[in-house]
Amino acid sequence: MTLDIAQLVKPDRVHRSVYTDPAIYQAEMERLLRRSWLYVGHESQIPNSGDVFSTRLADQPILVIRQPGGDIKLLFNRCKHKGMQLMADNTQGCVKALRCGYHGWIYGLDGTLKTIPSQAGYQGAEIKPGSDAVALNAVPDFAQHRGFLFARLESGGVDFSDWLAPMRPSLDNMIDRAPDGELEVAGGVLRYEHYCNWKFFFENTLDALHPMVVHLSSSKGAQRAAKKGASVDAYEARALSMLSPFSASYSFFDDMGQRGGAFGHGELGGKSSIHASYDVDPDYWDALVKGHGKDKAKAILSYGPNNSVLYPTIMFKAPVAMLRVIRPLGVDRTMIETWHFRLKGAPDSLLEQTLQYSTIVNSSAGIVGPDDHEAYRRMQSGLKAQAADWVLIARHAGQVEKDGNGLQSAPGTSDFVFRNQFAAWADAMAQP
Amino acid sequence: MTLDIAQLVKPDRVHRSVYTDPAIYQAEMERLLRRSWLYVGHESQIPNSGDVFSTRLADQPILVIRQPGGDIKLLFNRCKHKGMQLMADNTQGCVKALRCGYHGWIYGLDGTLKTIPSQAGYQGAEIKPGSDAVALNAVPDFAQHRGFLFARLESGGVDFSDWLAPMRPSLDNMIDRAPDGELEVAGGVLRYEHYCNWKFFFENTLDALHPMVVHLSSSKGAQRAAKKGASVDAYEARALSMLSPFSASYSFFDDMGQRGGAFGHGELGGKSSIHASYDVDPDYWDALVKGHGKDKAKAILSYGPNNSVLYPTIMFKAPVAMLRVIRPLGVDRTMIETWHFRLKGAPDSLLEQTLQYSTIVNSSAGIVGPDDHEAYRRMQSGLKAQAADWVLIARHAGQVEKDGNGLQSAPGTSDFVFRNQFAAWADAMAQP
Amino acid sequence: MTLDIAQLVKPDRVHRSVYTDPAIYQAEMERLLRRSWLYVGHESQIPNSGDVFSTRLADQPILVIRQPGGDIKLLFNRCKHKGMQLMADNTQGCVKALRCGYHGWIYGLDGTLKTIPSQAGYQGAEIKPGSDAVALNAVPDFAQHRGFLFARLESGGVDFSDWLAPMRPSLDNMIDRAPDGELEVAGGVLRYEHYCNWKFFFENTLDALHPMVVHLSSSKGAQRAAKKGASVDAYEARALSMLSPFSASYSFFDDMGQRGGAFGHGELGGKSSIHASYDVDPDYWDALVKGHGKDKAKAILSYGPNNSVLYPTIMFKAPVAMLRVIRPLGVDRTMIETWHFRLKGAPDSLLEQTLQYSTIVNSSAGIVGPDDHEAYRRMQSGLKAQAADWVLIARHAGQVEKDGNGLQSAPGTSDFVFRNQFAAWADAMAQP
Amino acid sequence: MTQSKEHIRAFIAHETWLLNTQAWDEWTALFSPAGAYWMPLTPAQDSPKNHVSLMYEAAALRAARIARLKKSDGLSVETMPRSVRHVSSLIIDSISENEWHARAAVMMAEYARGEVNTFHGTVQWHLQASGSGLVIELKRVDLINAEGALSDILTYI
Amino acid sequence: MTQSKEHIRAFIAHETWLLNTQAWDEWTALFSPAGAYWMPLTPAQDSPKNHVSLMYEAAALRAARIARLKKSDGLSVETMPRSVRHVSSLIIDSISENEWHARAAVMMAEYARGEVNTFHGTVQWHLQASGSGLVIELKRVDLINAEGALSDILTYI
Amino acid sequence: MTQSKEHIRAFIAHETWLLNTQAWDEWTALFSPAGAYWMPLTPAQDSPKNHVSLMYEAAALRAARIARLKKSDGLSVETMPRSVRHVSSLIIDSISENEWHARAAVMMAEYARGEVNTFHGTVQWHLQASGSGLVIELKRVDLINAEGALSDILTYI
Ligand code: FES
Ligand code: FES
Ligand code: FES
Ligand SMILES: [Fe+3]
Ligand SMILES: [Fe+3]
Ligand SMILES: [Fe+3]
Repeated sequence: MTLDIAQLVKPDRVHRSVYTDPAIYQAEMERLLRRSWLYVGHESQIPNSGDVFSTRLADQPILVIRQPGGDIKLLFNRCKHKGMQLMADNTQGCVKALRCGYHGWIYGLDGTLKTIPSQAGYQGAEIKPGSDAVALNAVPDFAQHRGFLFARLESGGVDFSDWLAPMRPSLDNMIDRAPDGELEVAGGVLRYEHYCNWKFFFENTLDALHPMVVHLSSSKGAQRAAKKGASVDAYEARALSMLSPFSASYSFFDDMGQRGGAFGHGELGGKSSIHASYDVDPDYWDALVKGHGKDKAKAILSYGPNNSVLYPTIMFKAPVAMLRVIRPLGVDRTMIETWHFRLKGAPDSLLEQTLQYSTIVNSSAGIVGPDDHEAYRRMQSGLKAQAADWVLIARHAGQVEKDGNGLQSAPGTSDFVFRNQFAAWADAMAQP
Repeated sequence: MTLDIAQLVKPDRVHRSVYTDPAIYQAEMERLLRRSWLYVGHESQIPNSGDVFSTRLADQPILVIRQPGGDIKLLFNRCKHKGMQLMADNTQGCVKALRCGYHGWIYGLDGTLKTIPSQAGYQGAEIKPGSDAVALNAVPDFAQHRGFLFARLESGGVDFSDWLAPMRPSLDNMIDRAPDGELEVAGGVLRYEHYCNWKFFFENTLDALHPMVVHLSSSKGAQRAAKKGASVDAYEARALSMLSPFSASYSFFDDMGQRGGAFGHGELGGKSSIHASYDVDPDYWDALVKGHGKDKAKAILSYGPNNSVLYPTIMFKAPVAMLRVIRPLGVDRTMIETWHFRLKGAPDSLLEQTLQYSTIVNSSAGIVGPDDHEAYRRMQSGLKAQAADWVLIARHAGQVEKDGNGLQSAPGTSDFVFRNQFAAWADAMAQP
Repeated sequence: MTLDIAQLVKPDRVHRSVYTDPAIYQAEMERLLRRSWLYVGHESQIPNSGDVFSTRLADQPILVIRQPGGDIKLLFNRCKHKGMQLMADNTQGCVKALRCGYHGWIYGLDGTLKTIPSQAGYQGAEIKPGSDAVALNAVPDFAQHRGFLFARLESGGVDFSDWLAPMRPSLDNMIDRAPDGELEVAGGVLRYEHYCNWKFFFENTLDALHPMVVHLSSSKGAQRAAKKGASVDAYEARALSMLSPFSASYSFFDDMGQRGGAFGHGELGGKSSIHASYDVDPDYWDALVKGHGKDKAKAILSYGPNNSVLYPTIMFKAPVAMLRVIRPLGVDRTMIETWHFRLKGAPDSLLEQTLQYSTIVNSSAGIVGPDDHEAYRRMQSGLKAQAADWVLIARHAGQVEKDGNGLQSAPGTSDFVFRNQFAAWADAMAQP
Repeated sequence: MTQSKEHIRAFIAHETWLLNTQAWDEWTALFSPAGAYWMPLTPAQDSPKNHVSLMYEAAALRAARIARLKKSDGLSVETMPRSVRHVSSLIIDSISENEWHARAAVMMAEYARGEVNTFHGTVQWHLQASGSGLVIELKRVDLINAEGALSDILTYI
Repeated sequence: MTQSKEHIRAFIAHETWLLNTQAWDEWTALFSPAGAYWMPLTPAQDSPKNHVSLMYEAAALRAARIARLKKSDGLSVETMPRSVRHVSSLIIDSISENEWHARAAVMMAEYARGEVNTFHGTVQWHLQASGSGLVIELKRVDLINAEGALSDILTYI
Repeated sequence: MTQSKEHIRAFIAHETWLLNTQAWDEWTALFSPAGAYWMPLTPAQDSPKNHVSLMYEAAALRAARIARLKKSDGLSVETMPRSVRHVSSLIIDSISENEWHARAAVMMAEYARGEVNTFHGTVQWHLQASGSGLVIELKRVDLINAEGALSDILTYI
């Protein structure tokens, strides 16, 4: 397929077809998703030898397995006999070996074929236990960072550590918030089906101009309810205090700032965020000081981007210990998973806060997520209008400053982060 | 796309692919629908300044807005910032301005950008209030006729008045039936999803050979019920009298006649129709005479086509003041809307009759519409048979007579009107 | 379309795209299904003159009609006027003539146009009763074998009797099991929608390696229930005895043997099958001896393949008198019908056994069929993995022996029958 | 004769069963001579006369529809639609000594030409005592998506 | 002991709740020793023996299916289907002093492998008094689209 | 005051009708001051605090949602969702003299932006006597596919 990418992405605008054209979506799978570092999961999902879960990377079925030695391996979820998917999607288990439920071929945890029932029927060197030809295929590139798992479906390209570098301080900030310096997955995962292109999510998540419009009614509703207050207990009061900042002023968001760097990465906030005003549990503070020392504890809590994007599949929220990952399903269909983390060494109230925020904001039954989703849906349908071809990303054009860690910074409401995403997108898509 | 249209439309037959091929459907959107005068609505839907409704023209999202001066404007329902559809489909309201619910850009009723929240973030001449570049796009061609609104998505081609001319007397007849010479939308709109190509509807509506077959059981059932009669009140008796003529004889329909003209327009009946035998409310007659004088009143009521087609989106029924419009959704999916009109100055019984007819005949829960729909569905599936490629439209070939107003006439059961539709279709489709 | 079939089918493997690529599916319809002998039905479905049923051959709507003289005719289920499908899918009736429900054209049982309502409207030689041009199109090739009906949509290619030859003994065995030497359809038809490519079914049905894995839990569950036994009556005991052999040993299946021949035909079992251990009703034995003589009766019962495939639409089970036929609906959607036969002259217990087996095994609500179906679904999704392109069919490569009737035989668990299917598939697909 | 709520509840279960088993004739006989079946297009609709409806059928139109259903006479009913209704959360209020208003949630699933379509809404009955039993003066069904783009509804909900 | 209709109603609500909470063992224990669960293929079907059915299971086959469901043992039940039934418009008739026939509308929604499938029909029970309680002799479910092209039904309706 | 099961049954039918007719204010007023509406994510979930939920709303959050629904204020509710619930097979157990636990099957159909979405599960109420009536302490809805990929749920089930 010949795509004239230069015609689709301009410095200040992108062509509507990047969101609506099935051929471009297909090219994204081949050129961008297959060749990018993607989110896999967190090692705490599979603590013990034989623990395994199934997921999708781009559109590929994948197994993630804890090896006896403690290593983690990523294998294609596809039997080498006739091709059956070994585990159903989004399931997990603890196994001694991987057994295909069709004809009973048994693979070791590392993917090596161990047993073929009635093996005598096969001659030759290829189809027999131990043969490379019938070992489960491994995902070529795999990397970890302090418990987080990443992979790439096609080998080659940027090193993982270089890829992570621009956002590493923010990811580390999320992890360091654990008094013990470690996270673990907890509290369940939300799966939310979106009827829209996946890229809307990554723009919206750094879009500081939308909350006071899209989330105004929820935020004001919470403020009104908080004012009346009579029957509000502490738990629900916290819920209201989470919703309230969604309609913070433009200057609040501008001041929060944004930063963007290589590979389309970027984030909103840092010194401040809509989470900055949450009360800090004194027990947590004590634990944090105990774990990191007072100075580092202070430094950790004084920083915390609202939303950080590890393009093109990850958004995480360091201050509230959660991560959202996109699973693209089609040009106008995307599944978004929300994962929650327990800060090891922290009191339960921290996880409770994370889960409460997610129930209110990320759930498909909340009063925040569906409004964002409706915006995406109407983007998808509005961009069918043939009268106007361009989506504008011109705000604060040219107004960037050099920032630490190879990043550039801009006011919080700038479109710089979107220009930065599309620069990386265009780079990837221009490679056949 | 290269379409050999000459191979698809012959004088006496059309190739099945015109109804079943997705590529031809796509070409219809580009070549026929975008370049034709399409039905928009009626001005009474938006009587006051700021009244607005959203609709679709071909596959494009459109807003129709009453301006402060009384004019009506058609704008694409697509924000010029990032492209969100401003109003959801098929909704209406009364607004002071058009505000995009994503980032709060505010447009005047004429589409001019009025306000950008936190505007300071934009430099340059393009993105600012009043700039043409960020005004909502207007639909290029717009026309009105006595309250009815029409538009064309692509400029150029035939003038509206020339396009309307062949069917103008019939449309005027529907309007003149109002003692005050004006109609207004009333009584709700039916939306009926059809699983078939849109063209079946326009053939069927002028197809005088199908009622005594397709609608026989409903018509006979009504006749039987009317005969028994015991518990039938006047209201239901009228329902039965509406169903009864659906199985009128071939000669009745032949005598009714049909006429066709430029642009695919055509109609069935005129001097007579299946509505001709309805009782006339004496109060209505008095009002009509008062409004138009006795001679014109007589002339108005003595004429009235059964169904008139303004190709390719409109069918209207002058004698019962209703209009049906197609909204194509795919090669085998079409939404059909039915709109009803109050004859201004007429007693309530007239609207009551219109609505009763529509409830029985046009509703998706009626005993007439679903039988037509089933015929269309079975056309759609029958035409998948590869053994026979042609749909015959040969009846009464060559038997046309010159009629007034640039039209030609033929017996009511002739296929002339279909040949006439496909002549216009082939003309349009042959233009790349 | 240019398909490099040689690149898709190798001696010991096939490329995953043969199951997943919509373009290959479309080519299958054109090159394989249209040019193959397909299953139509059984003459006992339409015993009397005017009896008719509608079905699909490949994706084509077909009518099968008993003629007054006793012959059977296959006509395209498509009116020659405008193309409406005359009868809805999968319906049946007894008619004097075929009347189109749109405009009332009436065809004789042989497809000749008999009546056009208001015929005077048509001039010329083509559109009038008796004209060939408007007779319903006949399916070009039609053949019968002892009550079973077969057809081909495109004329040319192998003779029916040559095509049937390799499997004729097995089909005859199913028929001969009737003491009167005749079958009749009885007990209803199951229609089971499968979300997978049609070819998985034909492999699975001859796949002797899967039952002891896929059906283990159902088989063992039945064995456990049978052991407890307390409240099991004779009827349910038979059900358990039907489920029990599904987990028979590899050697049991190897010994059963398999055979394959021209056109992709093949079968599993013969001298033995999973049905071999069923009790024989003494009354049936008596009737069989009475009908065929003792020697032939013995010969009939001593033979009976587990599953026989008449590629590419038929699977039948001689020992239990049932036949399954695929109706492909898309590259990943297939409808499978199961038909049951009464052995004429046999006691009711035989049909009862057939129906009981089908209720347990073939029903979409059974505890056997859904496990096979899940295997197919996971084949369909597993083969989306790009890391491995090949489906292995290498088992017992080269280990075939010459068998009677032009067939070759192999151990029951060999992949020979699959290689044989794909050889025929590749032959057909290589012809443009 | 005055009816207990239990009788009314049983009457409505019986009405539903008749529809669910396609016993059309017995079903329409439950209506009073002037009794009507109504599916308005909008929730606020107060009359079938000043606004279009999805269905409004008194005895004669019901007879016409039922004749079609019983004989599969008509293209859309040729495959003999089979349908089932789920009526729940019934509430019964007395209007007078001989008159009741009942309301519930309703869902109908209709199987025709190989497809199942479902419809959701509320249902209301205006019932009257008649001899020793009850008759339906009005049965009204409001679908939640009545104003949306619907496809065929062939039987009663 | 004779059962009031209220007892029978409660029995059926209990039966439904057991199915809805996947309490398979308690559910199958509600049947009499010879009691059967039946989903015929056609509405007029009078026996599971002379016509194919979607399901016909007495105690032993139910035990086999339930063992699979409880242990997620079997490819199709590996993801542990979760299902819920909606039973409404229940009518109870006495057959004899110790025997009842009950009938209702039924709908089942079954969640498996990420998809929800729904099934609509009528349901009938043949119940018998047994000791101080009731047992099911026969539970029969007639789906409106039983004869159509159905896909998997993994649990009981 | 002690409530009969019939009163509780009527209370729940009334609660359902309020939801089915979008009478949000009257509906939320049925809860006790601390009463909560809860849709957990997993069937075994015993608290909204240690696991994420689909929804957990006490009075204040309900007020915020209801304000949006009543004024169509919010992009997702701009087209004013209309929804209906089917509650069936209700079972009521006494916890104490003044406290009851009720459970049933539930299905909700929600119409928004031209589409109908349906949700199936079980529902449970913890009810308490309050003055002459009842109040809801907790209403819990467990969807069969709560852990699956769901799309928007805009109103209460
Ligand atoms: S496909 Fe896995 S063992 Fe055969
Ligand atoms: S898309 Fe309309 S204001 Fe941004
Ligand atoms: S399409 Fe068959 S008679 Fe017209
Ligand atoms: Fe947002
Ligand atoms: Fe018609
Ligand atoms: Fe199998």
